[in-house]
Amino acid sequence: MTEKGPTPLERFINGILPENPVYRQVLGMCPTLAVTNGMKAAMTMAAAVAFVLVCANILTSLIRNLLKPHLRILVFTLTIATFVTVADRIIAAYMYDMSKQLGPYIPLIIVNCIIICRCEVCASKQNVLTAATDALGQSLGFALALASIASVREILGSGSWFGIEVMPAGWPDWVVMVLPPGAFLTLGLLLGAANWIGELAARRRTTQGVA
Amino acid sequence: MSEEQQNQTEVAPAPSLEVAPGPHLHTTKLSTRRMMADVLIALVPLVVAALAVFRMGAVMQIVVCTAAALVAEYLFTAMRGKPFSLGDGSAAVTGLILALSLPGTAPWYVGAIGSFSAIGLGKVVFGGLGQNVFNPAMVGRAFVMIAFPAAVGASAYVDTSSVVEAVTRATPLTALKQEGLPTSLADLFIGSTNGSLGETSALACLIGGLYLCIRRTASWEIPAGVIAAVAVIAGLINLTDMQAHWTVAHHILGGALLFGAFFIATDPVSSPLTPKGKWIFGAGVGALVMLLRKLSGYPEGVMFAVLIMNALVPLINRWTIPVPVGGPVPEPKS
Amino acid sequence: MKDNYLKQAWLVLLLALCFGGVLAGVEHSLKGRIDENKKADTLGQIPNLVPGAVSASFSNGVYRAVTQNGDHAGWVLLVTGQGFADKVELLLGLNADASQITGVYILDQKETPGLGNKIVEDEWRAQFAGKSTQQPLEIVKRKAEKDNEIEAVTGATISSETVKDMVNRAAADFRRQLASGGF
Amino acid sequence: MSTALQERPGAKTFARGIHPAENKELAEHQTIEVVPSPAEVLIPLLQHVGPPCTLAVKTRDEVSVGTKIAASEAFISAPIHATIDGIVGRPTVATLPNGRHVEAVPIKAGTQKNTPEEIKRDFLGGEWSTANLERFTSEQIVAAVREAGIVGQGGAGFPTSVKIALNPKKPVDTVLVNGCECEPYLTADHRLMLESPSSIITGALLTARASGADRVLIAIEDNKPDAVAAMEKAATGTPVKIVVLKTKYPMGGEKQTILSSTGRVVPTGGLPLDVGVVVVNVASASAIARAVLRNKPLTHRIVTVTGAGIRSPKNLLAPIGISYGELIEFCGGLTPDAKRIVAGGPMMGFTLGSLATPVTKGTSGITVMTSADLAKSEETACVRCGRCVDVCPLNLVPTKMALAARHHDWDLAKRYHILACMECGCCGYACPANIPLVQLIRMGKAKARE
Amino acid sequence: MSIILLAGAIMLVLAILMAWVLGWANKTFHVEVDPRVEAVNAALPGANCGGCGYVGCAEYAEAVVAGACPPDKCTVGGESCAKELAGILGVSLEQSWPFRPVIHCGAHYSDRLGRTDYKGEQSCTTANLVAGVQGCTYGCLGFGDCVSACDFDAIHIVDGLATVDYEKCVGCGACARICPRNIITMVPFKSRQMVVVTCSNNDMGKDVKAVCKVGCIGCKACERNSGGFFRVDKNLPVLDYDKYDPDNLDSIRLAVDKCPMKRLLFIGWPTEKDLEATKDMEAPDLVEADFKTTVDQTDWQG
Amino acid sequence: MEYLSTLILIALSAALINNFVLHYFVGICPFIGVSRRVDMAFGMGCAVTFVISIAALLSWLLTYYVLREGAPLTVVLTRDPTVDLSILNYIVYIFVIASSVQFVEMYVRKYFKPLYKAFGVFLPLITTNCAILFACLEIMKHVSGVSDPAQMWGVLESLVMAASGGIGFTIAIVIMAGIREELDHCDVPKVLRGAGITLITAGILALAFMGFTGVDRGLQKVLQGRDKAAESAEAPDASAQTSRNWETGI
Repeated sequence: MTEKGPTPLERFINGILPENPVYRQVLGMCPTLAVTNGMKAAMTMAAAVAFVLVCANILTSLIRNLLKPHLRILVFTLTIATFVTVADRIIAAYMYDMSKQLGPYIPLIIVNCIIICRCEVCASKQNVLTAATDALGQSLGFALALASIASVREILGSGSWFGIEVMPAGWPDWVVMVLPPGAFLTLGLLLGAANWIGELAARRRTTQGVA
Repeated sequence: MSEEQQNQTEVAPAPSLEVAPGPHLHTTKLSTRRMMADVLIALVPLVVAALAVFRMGAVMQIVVCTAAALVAEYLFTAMRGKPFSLGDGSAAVTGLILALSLPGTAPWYVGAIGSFSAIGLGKVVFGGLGQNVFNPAMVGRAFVMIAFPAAVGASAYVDTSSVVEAVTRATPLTALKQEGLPTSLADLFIGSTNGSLGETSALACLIGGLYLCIRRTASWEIPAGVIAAVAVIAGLINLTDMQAHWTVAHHILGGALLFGAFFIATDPVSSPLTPKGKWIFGAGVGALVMLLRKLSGYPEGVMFAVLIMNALVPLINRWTIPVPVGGPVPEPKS
Repeated sequence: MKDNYLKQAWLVLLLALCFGGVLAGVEHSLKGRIDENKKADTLGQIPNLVPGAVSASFSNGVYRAVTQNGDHAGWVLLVTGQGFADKVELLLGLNADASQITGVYILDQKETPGLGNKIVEDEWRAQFAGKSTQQPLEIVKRKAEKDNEIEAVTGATISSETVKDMVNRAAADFRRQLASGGF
Repeated sequence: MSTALQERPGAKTFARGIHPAENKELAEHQTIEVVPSPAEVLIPLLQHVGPPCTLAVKTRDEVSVGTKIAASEAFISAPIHATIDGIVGRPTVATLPNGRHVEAVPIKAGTQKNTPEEIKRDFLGGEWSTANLERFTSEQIVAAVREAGIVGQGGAGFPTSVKIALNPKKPVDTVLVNGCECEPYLTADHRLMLESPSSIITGALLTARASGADRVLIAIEDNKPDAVAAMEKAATGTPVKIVVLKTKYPMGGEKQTILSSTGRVVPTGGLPLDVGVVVVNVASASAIARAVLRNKPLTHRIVTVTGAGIRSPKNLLAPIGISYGELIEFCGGLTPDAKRIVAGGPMMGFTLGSLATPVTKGTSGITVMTSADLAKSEETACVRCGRCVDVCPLNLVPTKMALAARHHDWDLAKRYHILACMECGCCGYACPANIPLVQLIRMGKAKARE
Repeated sequence: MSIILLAGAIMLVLAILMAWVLGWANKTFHVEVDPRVEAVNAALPGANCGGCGYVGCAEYAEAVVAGACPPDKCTVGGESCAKELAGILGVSLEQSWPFRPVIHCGAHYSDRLGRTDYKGEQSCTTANLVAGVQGCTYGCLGFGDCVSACDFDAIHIVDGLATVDYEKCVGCGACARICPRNIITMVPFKSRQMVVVTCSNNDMGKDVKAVCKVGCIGCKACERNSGGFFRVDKNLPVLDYDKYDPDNLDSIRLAVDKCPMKRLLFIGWPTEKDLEATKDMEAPDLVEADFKTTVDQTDWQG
Repeated sequence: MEYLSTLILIALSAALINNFVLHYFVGICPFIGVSRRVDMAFGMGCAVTFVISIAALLSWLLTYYVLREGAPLTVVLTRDPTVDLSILNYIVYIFVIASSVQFVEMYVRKYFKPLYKAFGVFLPLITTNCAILFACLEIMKHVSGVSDPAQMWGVLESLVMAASGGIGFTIAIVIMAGIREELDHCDVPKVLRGAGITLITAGILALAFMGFTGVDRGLQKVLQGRDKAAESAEAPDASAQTSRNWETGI
């Protein structure tokens, strides 16, 4: 592979939509499903992931020349685990209720495929700047994905958004949406919708290209 | 050759001929549409019983669900760019079964959302009629039951202000589970109890169900398996626990068991293909129903039991591939 | 040979050492705050559970609630039990001689939203305050009439029963232990 | 009531299978007629299972009925004879209804030596003595049969000489003459049993002699009581026994006939030989008798031309190589609503793309289906109702095999034992969704074998 | 402070323990794997298309390393991939050409005789089992099994005849494998356009004429005019692509001109002349931003 | 007897009622990725169950003896009963998981060739399987998170929970694989093929599994109801002793 990879800016933009970690790469499903029954929790999770992703990418990029192939994954996971622990404690110290609500899903960021994937694919091969912008882009994409799912679930399931009532008074809450089945169904349908939109866009591109 | 061609033109008949693979004879007794019509016919006694017991509630629910199911089918098939498929009657069947599985007291949006999720999530996403893994009506019902526990849950059945006498009482299973009250067998048989619209009258379920089985639109193995499993398990419980308020007959006639066994579990699309598989499927449904009735937080378990067994159908099919007459195909010697 | 493996893994060892240290440092600086959070979670409810109490001391698994001037105001028990869906955790406030329930607070529950989770609502919980612990409470589906009756949450009999059972049992056990001079 | 029925109360049957409308009355009572010799016949050089024959005559050679025009050295093969008197034309090709594209040789008719009446007497009439058959050894019979080019006339076309020869490794104890004719519409075998029962009996005894079997059974479905009576009568005084089987499709399938009349199960992928049985069709039995006693090759065969799309259905004794079009013409032509011309019966027959297609040794009938017969032809969704499973005589799961084949999942098809399928068409008949199950399974079988 | 030390110490002890155990295990449980297999596998494009004749890229990698198969069989990876593999294996590469599918039939719907109304499964493989769908038993059936077999959208049915889009085709051979009539073969494209025989009918001219308006009648004009480059076998011309020299096509062009049925055609990528013809067409004015992807084929899917 | 019923409850809860995949959403990635074929799914399930048990055993040992507040080993070393190393929990667990996966992979590769061929390819994927870490975290919650030693999980409870979690994962993924094999032949809308339809199916499956809600409660009632009857017959006030914690249990 002699060709040069994308520039830092391209990587940043890539992460948001063209290579959205959730909708395009289908990574990091566990928090995507588990903490999206409300916007607040989802955004806290997104922030935690962003923190860990950026830190881990930067650190991995710094030590990329020292890595031995067979111990590479071990180093990644150690790094990530450390930053996750830090994030976990910070949340516990400053957002105690949120920490209780998110429960085991904060530590489970350790095994969030997005982070290991970015460490492996990008940070272990690129310089610090590239790694950092890549991480930011991916985090933003992840946050967007979480926000879209959480919006649907919170609005339908609780009639509110960020805890603020948005639906008319008589709205019967769709309890199923805040429960596990709702998470699966919402994400499944949104994935389909994302693919559909992608396809439409691609089709428009080709038809315009031909014309 | 030229002569032959002449031959051909000489005898070539006026009618337009076609070529096709065999067999060139087809049974005229059965078509997909006829099967759906059979189900609708078989549901008539249940509808009558529901109207007799629940009156306006039943009318509202049946109209809303069936109409919503047809609209949903139309919308979703249009979205997929598929030909118009209301004619096969499957959407009407789904809507009607869903309506009969809901309480008459449930508000209108429950039936509408249930029908949309039944057709959308239960059927269309899997590719339409014949390809759904789960029973669409039960997917719809499960969706609204979890979504609106207050409107479809056990407590929703009781409406103390209702003019219909049956509706003012708890459903037989709730009465048993929470208060340990038995219900008389005669009431369960005739259907003068509270419950989902279609499930109350064991008699109507039996009439419709037997019609389906005789027409072979439903495989008799499945209801037989369900009832056998329930009878055995309920019998064992009765043997070990003398204080059980419900006898075997109660368990079979009560709740949605017969409705489920004859109309829901027998949905051919989401049940196994071979007779052996059907027995396993039926027995599985029966066993799960008893497990959920006895242990879970819900008073009745037919819907969950059917959905869980639906999920297992591919595996059951896989494990019950029949051995051909004459034994399996020998491996080639090379 | 052993050195060889370790040599290969020097980076891992170094990182392990550093990370261990860093984490311990983080913990050191944040632990106080987190513990306070945890304590506040429970202690913050004490005044609501035991009238007049302002703080409590924890020993032997119960909180001994005291008033401003240090008088013994009552007890707060942390009770867990199996609810409809998952564990239910609640705080039960009793008066000083454990003869009366002074309050109930649901700390944690995952009951069905819109149905079972109504047990957290003040209105429903308020029914418990003032009930005597002499006779077990009962859940009824109509308006409560007798002294020991609690009206169930509509459509959530099981969740209501759960809370009632937890309260009954905890109160009875605690009374027995108090009587045997445990505290 | 025949004695056979009394001997075997509760005639046997097999599990599953179907009961399609028989429609045999269309041609059942039509006496066999001889088709006048056509102006030309086109004789395919491959009418059997095995390698094709090579031409033994040259263009413009003069041939007469029974002249051997093609043969093969291969063990599994059958020579081919001229079926009319005339002159050999230039070799060309013919596409047979089963899709085979084979070399064929035309013969232009000259003056015919035999009148139709003579031909009919030669095939069906006259004396068929069952006495003194011991004068023939097994080898003699097999050689005569081979020389006569007889192949299984049920359709598959397996050379009969190979089937009936003594097999030291697999001894045979029963000869089963198959007179079930379970295909709807077809009546050729039925007429043969009525009009020439003794030739069948003699052929059956000769087969038993050739294969070393000591029991001879003739299986007939109970929807042909007149044939049963005729055969009973002809069998009097011989060791031949008539077995009356319940009418059911596909009773005429080898495995089903054997199972129903002897209770033996032929293993999947095996032959009747594996259970000690030789099965010959009644037409083959008659041809065997003619080959051995009269030393005549297989040049004509009985073809039922029937169906709602034929103006006057008939049973015909036709020279092999005559075109389907001429036979149809002889029966008054097609009705305007004729839709499919099927070579063979409606269950397992193949449609014709061209009326010039020649009749072969395996052609048992022509069924013309009208648009009314085929009213239901739109494919709808499979609702997995399991009708195909309920009717499959081999206890297979046709819908799964067909769907696997449709999606090119050959492994899955194999797991469902697709190679055991005999393509009888019961599943396709019963399918309420009108899915071309048999076609898909045929494709799957071809691919799964690769 | 002591807790920091303690934590560090515990992590260190744990790390030493694990590193030691894993190091020991790595040595004790070591399994010899040819590193070249992995290298080859990494160099392959990973499309798992089966164009090489093996089940997947991994199996092909093993076969290549074992020497059972030349390194230039990967059509998707093309020349660069073959070079890379040759480099890994240290073998020299023979001159190879890109193999592309060619449809040996040139009849469109209107050219085919004896076509009937066909009811049944609409696919070539199944229709091929039914006699009389069309008169010709050799030619393209036009139901498009090859179209659905193609992962690259490079083959389409144009008026009843399968037609390859050489711009998109990568030469995986899926169409050639699925065609039930075997009328698609893989031909080495020694130049952008190759001469091919676009008929497969082995019958005599008279029989061909009865079923097709454009089929090869086996007249041998090509054999006579090309100086023996074409050889008519079973009523069809056969040409030897080993002898095919793209720079010396005079005799072939003569044969192409002389073919009465016009069944010898130049087929392949559009020539400059074709491109010239389309030059005046409007060029696409919308240019989409084309970010190179960073998602590669790593196994980090979970 | 009561201990046994506790174990049964833990097992049932982890395997069915609170299924790892369908209730806690852990292990979704392999659930979507490796559920195309039933045999592959079963291989993955077995591999996860195996590794999850090993990881659970190791992490229980480490948590109990080293990491929790007042862990015996730490106390011996520091002579300070309040020292709490639970900050190291996550990093230690992931360390243990990564190492044991690698160790198992090497071991199986060497000594069980066919087994390695069957599911060796999944082993590296397991490192990042949330289900394993989730099991460790559950154990942590029940070992270092509880103050009352009577409620603390022993090694057996931890193992049972982890193994039945793995079995629950296997059940879910095998069911899903069966359905997906079927869906290969279905006309699923193009945009939903792959992950989309898998998630929707999982959603319906989760709906169906919601039917098990409360089964643990019901079973507990049945099992302990019988225990209680037996106990009260023998020792009338035995319950006073066990009710040291106010676990009402119902």
